Amino acid sequence: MGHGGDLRFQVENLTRVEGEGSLHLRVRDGIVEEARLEIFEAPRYFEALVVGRTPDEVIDIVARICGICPVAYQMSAVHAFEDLFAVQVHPQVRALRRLLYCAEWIESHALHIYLLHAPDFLGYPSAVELARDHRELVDDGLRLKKAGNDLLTALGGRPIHPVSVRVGGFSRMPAKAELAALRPSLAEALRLSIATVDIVTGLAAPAFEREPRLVSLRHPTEYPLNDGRIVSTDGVDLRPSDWDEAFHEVQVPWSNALQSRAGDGLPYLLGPSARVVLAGEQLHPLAQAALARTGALESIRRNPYRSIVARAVELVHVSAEALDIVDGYVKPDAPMVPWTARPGVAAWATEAPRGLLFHRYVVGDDGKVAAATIVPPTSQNQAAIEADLATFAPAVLDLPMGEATHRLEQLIRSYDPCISCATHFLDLSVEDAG
Amino acid sequence: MPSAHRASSAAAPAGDGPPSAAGDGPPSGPVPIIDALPPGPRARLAARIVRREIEPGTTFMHEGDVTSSLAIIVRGRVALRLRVPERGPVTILTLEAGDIVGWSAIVAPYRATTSATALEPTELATLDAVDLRELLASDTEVAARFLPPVMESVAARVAATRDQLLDLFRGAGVDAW
Amino acid sequence: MVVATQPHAAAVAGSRFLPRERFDDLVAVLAGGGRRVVGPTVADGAIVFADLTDGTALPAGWTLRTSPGRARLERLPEGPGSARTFQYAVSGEGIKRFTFPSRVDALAMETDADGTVRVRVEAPPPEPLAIVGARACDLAALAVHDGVLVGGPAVDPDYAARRRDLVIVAVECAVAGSTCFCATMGTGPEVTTGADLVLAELDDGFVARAPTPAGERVLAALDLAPALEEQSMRALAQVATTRAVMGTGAVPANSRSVLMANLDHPRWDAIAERCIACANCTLVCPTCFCTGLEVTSGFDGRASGATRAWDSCFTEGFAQVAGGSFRPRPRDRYRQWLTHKFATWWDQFGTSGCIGCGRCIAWCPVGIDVRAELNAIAGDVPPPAAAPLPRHDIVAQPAISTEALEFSRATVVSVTPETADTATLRLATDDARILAGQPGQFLMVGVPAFAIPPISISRFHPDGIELTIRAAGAATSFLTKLRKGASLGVRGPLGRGWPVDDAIGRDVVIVAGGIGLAPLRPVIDAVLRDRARFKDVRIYLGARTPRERLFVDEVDALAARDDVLVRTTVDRAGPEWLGRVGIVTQLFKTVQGTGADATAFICGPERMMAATADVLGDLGVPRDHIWVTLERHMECGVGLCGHCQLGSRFVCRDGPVFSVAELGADLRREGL
Amino acid sequence: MDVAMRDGAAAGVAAVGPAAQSGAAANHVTGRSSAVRRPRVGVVKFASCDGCQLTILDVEDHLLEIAERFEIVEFAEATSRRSSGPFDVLLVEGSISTPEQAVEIARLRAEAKLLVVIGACATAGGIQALRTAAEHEAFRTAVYPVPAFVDSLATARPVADVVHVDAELRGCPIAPEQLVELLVSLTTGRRPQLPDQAVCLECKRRGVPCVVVARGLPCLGPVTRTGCGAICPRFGRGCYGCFGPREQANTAGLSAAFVWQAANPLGEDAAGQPPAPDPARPAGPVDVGRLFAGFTGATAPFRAATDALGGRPLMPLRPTLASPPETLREGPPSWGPAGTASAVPGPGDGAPRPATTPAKSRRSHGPRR
Repeated sequence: MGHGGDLRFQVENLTRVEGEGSLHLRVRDGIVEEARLEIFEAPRYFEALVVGRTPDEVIDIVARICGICPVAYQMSAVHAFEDLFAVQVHPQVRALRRLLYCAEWIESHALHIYLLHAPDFLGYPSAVELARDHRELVDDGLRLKKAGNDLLTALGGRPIHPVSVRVGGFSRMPAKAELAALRPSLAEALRLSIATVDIVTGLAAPAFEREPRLVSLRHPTEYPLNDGRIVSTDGVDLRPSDWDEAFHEVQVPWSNALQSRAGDGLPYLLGPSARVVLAGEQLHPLAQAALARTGALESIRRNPYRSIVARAVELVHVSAEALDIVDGYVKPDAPMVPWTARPGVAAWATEAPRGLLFHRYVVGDDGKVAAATIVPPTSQNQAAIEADLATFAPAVLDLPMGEATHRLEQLIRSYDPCISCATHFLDLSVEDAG
Repeated sequence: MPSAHRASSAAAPAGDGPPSAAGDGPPSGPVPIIDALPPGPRARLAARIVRREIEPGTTFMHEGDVTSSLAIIVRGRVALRLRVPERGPVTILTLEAGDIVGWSAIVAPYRATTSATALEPTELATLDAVDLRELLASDTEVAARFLPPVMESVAARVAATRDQLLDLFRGAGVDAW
Repeated sequence: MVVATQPHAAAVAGSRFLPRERFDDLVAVLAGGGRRVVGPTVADGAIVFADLTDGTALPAGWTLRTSPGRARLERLPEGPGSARTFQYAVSGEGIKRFTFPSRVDALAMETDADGTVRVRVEAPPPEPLAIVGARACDLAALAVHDGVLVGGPAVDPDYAARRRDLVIVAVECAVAGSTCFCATMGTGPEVTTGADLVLAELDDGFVARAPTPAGERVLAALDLAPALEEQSMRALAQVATTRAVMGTGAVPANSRSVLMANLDHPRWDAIAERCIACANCTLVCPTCFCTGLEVTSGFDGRASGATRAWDSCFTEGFAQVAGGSFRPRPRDRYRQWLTHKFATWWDQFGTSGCIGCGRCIAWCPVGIDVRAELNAIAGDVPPPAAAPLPRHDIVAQPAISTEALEFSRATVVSVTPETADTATLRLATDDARILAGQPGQFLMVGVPAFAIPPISISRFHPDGIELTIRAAGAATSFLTKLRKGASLGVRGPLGRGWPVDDAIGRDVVIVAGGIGLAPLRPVIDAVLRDRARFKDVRIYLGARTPRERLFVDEVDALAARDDVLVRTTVDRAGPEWLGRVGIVTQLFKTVQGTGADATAFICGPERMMAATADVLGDLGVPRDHIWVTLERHMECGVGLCGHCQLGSRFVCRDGPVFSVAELGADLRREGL
Repeated sequence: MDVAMRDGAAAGVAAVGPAAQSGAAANHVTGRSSAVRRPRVGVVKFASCDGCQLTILDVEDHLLEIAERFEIVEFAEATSRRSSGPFDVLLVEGSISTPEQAVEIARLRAEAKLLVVIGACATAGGIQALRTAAEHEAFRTAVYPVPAFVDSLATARPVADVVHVDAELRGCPIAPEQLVELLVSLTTGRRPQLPDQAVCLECKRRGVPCVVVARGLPCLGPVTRTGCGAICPRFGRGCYGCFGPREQANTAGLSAAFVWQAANPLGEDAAGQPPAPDPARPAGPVDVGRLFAGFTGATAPFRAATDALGGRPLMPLRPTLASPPETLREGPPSWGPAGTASAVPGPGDGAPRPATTPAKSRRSHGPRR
């Protein structure tokens, strides 16, 4: 290779990821000796901050772990508590929570595809520069994103840290007319989503294949959002409350985020690709059709750069399902059912846009949280990212430094990592150990 | 808080020329304050007055010196100045006919905290500090009649100082528009 | 206290009966011709006015239980009356939202391609509206608003437009809440004014009467049977019971004098510990009318809008001027509110500002009860014999007029820097009103994207005026940086100026501090133009430093005249300054002769004006010949926005120039 | 912390705006002035959730116009362009929570003409600022098996505790309307309208019935600065103070009322019906105190209210993880036997050598110089 035997890659402050991290590789004679996704997002100790709080306060607090996917945190928490307290919510509450989650997925996926990841594939530093040459493309992405944000606002008051999710239901449920008013923008979102699948399928992805272990929720009748069993490509099948029977957290010295490993100590992969592979049969017919048109299911499974296709297919799904829920919505008499806290362990997992999000709370006799464990998707994906880097890096070492760095950054971005979640990201460094 | 208006009248005749006839009044006319006193005290104080002519630009007392006399401005204008490190002298008050310069001559520790500089041809009627203190201690009628106008002058300056501290004309803060 | 009750038997004579099942027809008749109909509904745990298409959305079977800090919906007990729809006293918000919306477009401002600034006053096209379910207190409040917003010298065009085609179906209260005291204030519960149709709800329907032709037309269209005498008597008995339950004497009859005599009562401090200054009382109050302008614009700033929004004297920004708020403490703000409602309103509008609806009591999150506070401040002082309270009558509605709020265009002819932060703009205008303005009057000055500050006129010319502006905020900074040829919108002249004629044949004493010389410059101009009509003219000027003196060349020229005495002093100076140093009041003692024959005009910071007025008073200048000009926050300049109140005065309209005799102790009172 | 626009901010705004102030003045005469340099804008973050900077991307209708009017030179979440300064405007999210962050914000301050802090973490320390120094060690021990790997300050601080701040946008997250208002004020030279009033004014203007009065729910709206649009009361719950204390926030008066209401559920009206049980309603003083211990709970007026009532949640001084993690000192993982890599080209079978060097601490913003 042109650089001689030893290389040192360093990407300081990864960009277009949420949060702060960096990538460090040490390579000797073409062999990757060290691949570290360093997360130096300052720790905020959320698991300690929720102690002494009531379940509803916890729902507000854990949302602040991540400004990109606050609904995911609210959902894992509210389901954990309702599971422990045996709260039966109104079917329309259940439907509206799916709708809320759909809205967050639309916003998050559109953000990632159009503003964060597409510039990578098309060779621009950001969507701003991309917009100079492809204004319609960026406008479409912004419209999609806005459709999600408007829906979040209608359901929760604001797109980031919505306020309406409560144990037992919602603090307020919208009038039918309020949701119906969003129908046109959701129909537009569905149209744009289908077009998105075609656009991203056409993006050239670097050739890179591996056989990852995939993990997601799976539900017999729904595409996994709030409910389902935890399944994996190697046979895991658990209640969403039993995540820690198959997985566990570890700390590594180079990261402020805890990592997660499967029972055998090996990494696993979460997110759109995992869900499309493991739960694809529950995709909305329109999304299934879009996926079939791409013919990319196998490459989605094997090539991390193709996760953007899985994300686009999911965008079709959540747009279509959001429309269905809006059409079927009937405002219930009461937005909430009464409930009583009871002591015990409350645990649940839901599917955040970037993958499985597990919460576990110990609720004390006073109805307040005594201990908590929160395992975000990015911390679970960290090991997978590092494994991918170690696997893929040798293939790019021949490239000019800037290009090689770009490819590796793009690889990390394909996981849509949310680093503020994980420590609650990126600097690439490739160290020449020669 | 030290008063910004304390003045001392150390008669500082350095460079004093002969009494000047410049200005619009006679070289020695009536003396404000003193003339308003009843005949007895007026006579006993007037007997001790030494008149001085100060040329413009002359600093006739200095910040930090012992105050050697109390003066009443008969004519002209006097600037009281403070020396502010790094800013140089700052005029904090100007005094005119009828004003007292150097009331610290009768108040311990009898030391000036401002300098006094004539801005115009100025005539002062001065009373020696030690002499005046002895008179006030021994002559209760003089004390009773002379101290109130001195106090009035001092009080007016204290009040004025407060308003200056408020910096009334400064454009304070950001307004609503 | 004694309040004349209204047996209104005469009104009862023509009553009809509207069976409950025909209420939908009433809504339909009202809605005829495309009229919007609003009425009470249940939403979000409260009774809220919303659009009605029929009677089904009314709060059937609900009542509202109110006590200090609480207003809870409760189900009516089972029984013959359980289907009643108006079986509560006062809703959370009255009908104010419809006659005086919380936010309306007030101004549109833009800069044309040629740079000309245009300011347009927005007034909505009249929208036919029917309000169902107003109560006697709501109508009394409407009468109060009429007095404020269309009854004075300036007409609020938005209000006038909304009031124009309004049909009101009132309901006489069948119950009283514990927070109600309309009987004390003489405003209810009987409906005596302002309604086109008055309903009294019985278990099976409504006794209806129509005091106006519009109401008669509605009744005629419904083709109802006359009410049976028994039904009418039940309706009368019902409202009489409501009155009896409420009782009278909830607040001292002499609240007005009690409050004004106790502006420094310790109770104000006690209230301030509990009061959270949240402003809820003012915003639920149906007579509160204070508003502020919110300027909005796009990124290029060429066009902007101004939205008029409900404001409150409980906010800090409400009384904000350069240098701070005139009511910094919540104590000051509560006192302003209570004294305005029960005392100074009388001076301003000839009525009480309180109409006894009790919303401020129920909707206070911490449950402060104005009745209790008034009684506490009144203490054990026995009230005098009660005087009858004046009635709140709806005034005749004037034409919709935007005259008081219209801007004209002016062009910058030249810009003269005065000091580091102050500049004088000479403006060309052909607005005859402005050219005929008086010394001491001011203009509201608007350019797109900026708030609209009041600026005193600092000189009059045959073809224009001058404005001397200190860059104290963003808008004034922008104005001082305008260049020749720039265009701006101006509105005025506003306010009562300096009474120069008061000084004819007398000595003239002019005292200015800082920027205060600007509004006095036209006085100097006027006096010198007619110098022979005045005796001695003495001008005393104060500035912070020599560099901050205004109009230096002009002042030097004045000083050179032998018919004007000019004295300048600065607060501090370097040794190069050979002039006077000290405060402006020290200047007087060096000049003999000022006394009973003088008229004084003073402008500067309020503290300086008060001190100067004292010294001049001591010199014998009569207090009714000492004139000062006050600075207060102003948004409208014509007495509609409420910001500039000082006791019973609107500084913008009644001032800004006042005599010291007029102001009395208020010139020095803190937080007023 | 009590003013929306700090002293000197107006001047600061003017300073970034040759494009704005004088330029706009010129516009009034000459029309659009063209050759004006766009202000250089940076967006950086410290300890936070990214939600406030995401709000910039959430103003979809204005995003591209903002990108045209401002030159965004540093915004790691959105662009690969990097700059370490200088900035005309620097938007700063997040609290200062590590020693390196304290150093970095001081460097950035020197690079920024106008430093605007955005969001509850930057303006008030965020919820992470509720911890005290004593609790900090316990926190680290609780969350991380090897606390030595994690470097953080004893308390999380608002940015203004460390460097001078020119302006602030409150909120958790900030309100998009206020963000646009701030940016518009920068291009027009006017003062941003960020009123320091109670949330109550917005409730009343929007016709939202008071949740305290109508439903007996606790609400911090009366003592919290407006700006959000009264979201929580509109959604049937009490305000939880995202925007932090308003001027003269009488938290003692409000909490006294809530404590009284908790003890007197019928208020002064003994004949009324008791309210239906609601977990949102405080049962007593401790619950009332905890209301104030939210995302701006470290501000003086809110902390005082919490402390006065003993409402500070018990910060754990013992491990609080429901499932404690283990420590792993091995190097990065390979996909292993379960997921045999078939990468092109692959690393072969040789798993990378274990890494043992500890994590470097936080990098500076922008490229290294």
